[in-house]
Amino acid sequence: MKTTKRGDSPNCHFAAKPSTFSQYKTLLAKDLRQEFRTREMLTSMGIYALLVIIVYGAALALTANGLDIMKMGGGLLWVLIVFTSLLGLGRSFAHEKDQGCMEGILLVPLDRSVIFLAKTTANVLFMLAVEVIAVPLFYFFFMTGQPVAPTLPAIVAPLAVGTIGMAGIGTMLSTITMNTRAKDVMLAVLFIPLIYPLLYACVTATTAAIAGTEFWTDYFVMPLVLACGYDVVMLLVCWVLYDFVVSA
Amino acid sequence: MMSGPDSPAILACGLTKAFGTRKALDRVSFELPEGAFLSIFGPNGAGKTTLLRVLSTLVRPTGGKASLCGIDLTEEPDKARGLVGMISHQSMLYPDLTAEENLLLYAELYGVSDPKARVGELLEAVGLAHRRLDAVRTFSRGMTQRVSIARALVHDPRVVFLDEPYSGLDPHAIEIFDELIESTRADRTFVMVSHDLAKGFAMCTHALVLARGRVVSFAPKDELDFDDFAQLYRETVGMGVA
Amino acid sequence: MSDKKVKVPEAGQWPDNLVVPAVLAGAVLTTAGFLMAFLMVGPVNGAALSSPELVGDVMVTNQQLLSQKIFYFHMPVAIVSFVALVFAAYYGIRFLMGRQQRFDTCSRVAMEIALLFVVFTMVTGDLWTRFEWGVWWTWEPRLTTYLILMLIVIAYFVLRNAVDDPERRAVFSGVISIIALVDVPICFMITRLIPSSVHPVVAREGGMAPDMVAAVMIIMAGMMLVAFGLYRLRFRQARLDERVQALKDQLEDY
Amino acid sequence: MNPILADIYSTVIPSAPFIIAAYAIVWVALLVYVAIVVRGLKRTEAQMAVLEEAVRAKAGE
Repeated sequence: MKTTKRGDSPNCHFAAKPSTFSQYKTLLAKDLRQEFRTREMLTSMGIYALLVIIVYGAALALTANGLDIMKMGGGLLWVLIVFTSLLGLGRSFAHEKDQGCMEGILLVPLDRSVIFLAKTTANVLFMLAVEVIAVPLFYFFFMTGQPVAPTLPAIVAPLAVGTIGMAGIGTMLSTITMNTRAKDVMLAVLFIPLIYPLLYACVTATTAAIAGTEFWTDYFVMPLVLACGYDVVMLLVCWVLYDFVVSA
Repeated sequence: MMSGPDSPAILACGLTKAFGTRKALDRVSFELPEGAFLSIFGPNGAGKTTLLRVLSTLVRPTGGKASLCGIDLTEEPDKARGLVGMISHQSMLYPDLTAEENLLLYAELYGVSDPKARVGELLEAVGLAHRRLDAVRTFSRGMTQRVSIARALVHDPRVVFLDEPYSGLDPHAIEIFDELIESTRADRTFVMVSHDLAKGFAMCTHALVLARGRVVSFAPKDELDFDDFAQLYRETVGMGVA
Repeated sequence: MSDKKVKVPEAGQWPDNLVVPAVLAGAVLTTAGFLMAFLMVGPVNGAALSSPELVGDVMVTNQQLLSQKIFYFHMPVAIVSFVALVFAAYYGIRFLMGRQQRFDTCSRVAMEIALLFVVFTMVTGDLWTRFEWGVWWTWEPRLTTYLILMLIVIAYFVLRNAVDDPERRAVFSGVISIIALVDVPICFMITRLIPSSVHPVVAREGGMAPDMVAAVMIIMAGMMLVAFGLYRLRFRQARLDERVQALKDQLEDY
Repeated sequence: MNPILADIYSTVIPSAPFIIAAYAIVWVALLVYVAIVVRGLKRTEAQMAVLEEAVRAKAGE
């Protein structure tokens, strides 16, 4: 970058424009540091997850014995994840909007999609952190009574794929909804239909892994591949369109 | 695009921002030399904030051209962004991070060469070096606004925009704020939007009056008399239906 | 400026001259198709009979299904809804490229037409489901994906209502219209391809008889024309509204 | 009547209400949409009247 008149003065602090990757790291570190300081998202999401589990307990209290939890487990687990991440995603732009920080970041010469990638990464990490606690809790409360299928650890794959896709779509949508009235409802209204295919595929794969019947891979591999495909397409679309949304 | 030390700090040529038939800015043209202090006056909805947002590359104009120090805003927005600092009534600081972390964040995003040293120097300058490890949340409004000045200056911008910087400040804080701005004038160009006619007029070297998106008057201060100017302003506000 | 030269759709341009003929032709075609479906096209076979029976001079071996007559409107209407969605996304892209409010209006009106035809599709499809499968709702992939589509279109309008700034509203709606268009085919594909032990994919009757195809095509052409007429009508009204608002704004200047 | 013939057409009568309902609802929905457009037109007319009033007021000044 050619410096102008001022550039030659000794108090110049311009360096070369930082690389996109280092800007990405800076933005991501900012989100993580902020969360580490307040623990706002993690505690609220964690407690919410626990509350959903308690509600499940009440809802299934009368049927639990006769119920085939191995078939229901995948679905119930994903309901838990969807609603918990909805809560977290809704909050993820609250800080940016509050003091006009988003504007401050938009004033910096950086590629707008870096903001999307950094925010998505942060959301993936928060959601994974909550899942690390919620999934064992779910197991502890509902599934210890049944013999465990040896294929159970395979649920990690659909969980990861689903989390990435939901974080990407959710980041895009919560950027939109932070500028709307009734943000939280708006986010849910847009989020649930748009993640539906992903949810459908992930529930199928998770259920297959939990049940671990003889031909479980038939119900595991194909949905997982489709879920990956959906992730790729939706993340690309969101990545391309993010510039419009964030500068609006 | 011509570029170089001689190009004006801000050159706006027929700037228009419209959506449908509504024009927030209508053919705004003016030229501001480097080192000037421009005050923009106008009633609510006159397009003052829109003009700042267009000049700071947050909003793309619908028509017309604008350049900062010879760099065209629509052609090289990233280059222009590096020249701009913004102090608004919102602090643009993360309340849960400390003053130092906030400034470091912006310093690293802008690619300042020695972020730590630069941030230390700025905190010293705004007199908050001893509070650098405190979260911005704990600061008073005046202190937050001082950190905000440091934030806007972290990459040594050549043009600084002030968007209603006084809102919520008490008289003492305003005094400190003014001193700080004065000390950072150097050969920087300032553009301020304010409702306070007397104050804006006292600080400026150039005055611009906007009404319904159009330039009503633009003149260097030495050609203006405050009473005449106040008269003109009242007429403008009178005809601007809010 | 080059932007000013972009040709922008406006009420009263040549397509509006076609509206009356199009609507009339649409009415004629849909009526003709309707009559054809009920009077000329043979009924579809259902369950096998215990023994064949001679009706007139044709040997009939299966139950004759009347419920299938819903299909003659169901499929064309569904296809029109997709076409409307494509237009909504196309105008959404045009808007994001040039930021002209007109394209946002076009996109919004196209989306309204899409919603109308999505509702048609849901109603006809659901009544068929109710009779043939005996349930009001089942989580069959085809139904589910269509429901999702309907929810996205509804969400589009909920979003429009929740944003105050007109330009921001237009940008967000443009983006959602594009996402909806991308999402729909994927959604259809995914739910079809995933093996489901609970709800087997309902096998459609393989292939259609030529006279069935003819009836479907005629009705589809008619529905397209009707949709076009409705689009222009709504667009004209929306434009009129915008022009009155613009005049009111201008009046304040004098 | 021949029982087999009855079997052939056994689903026709029960399905008739659903078919009629399907076509009727589509027809009604179409009319509702047209009604919505007409309502929009009426609102625009009301706005137009307001505009005329305002113009008259301005001219009278």
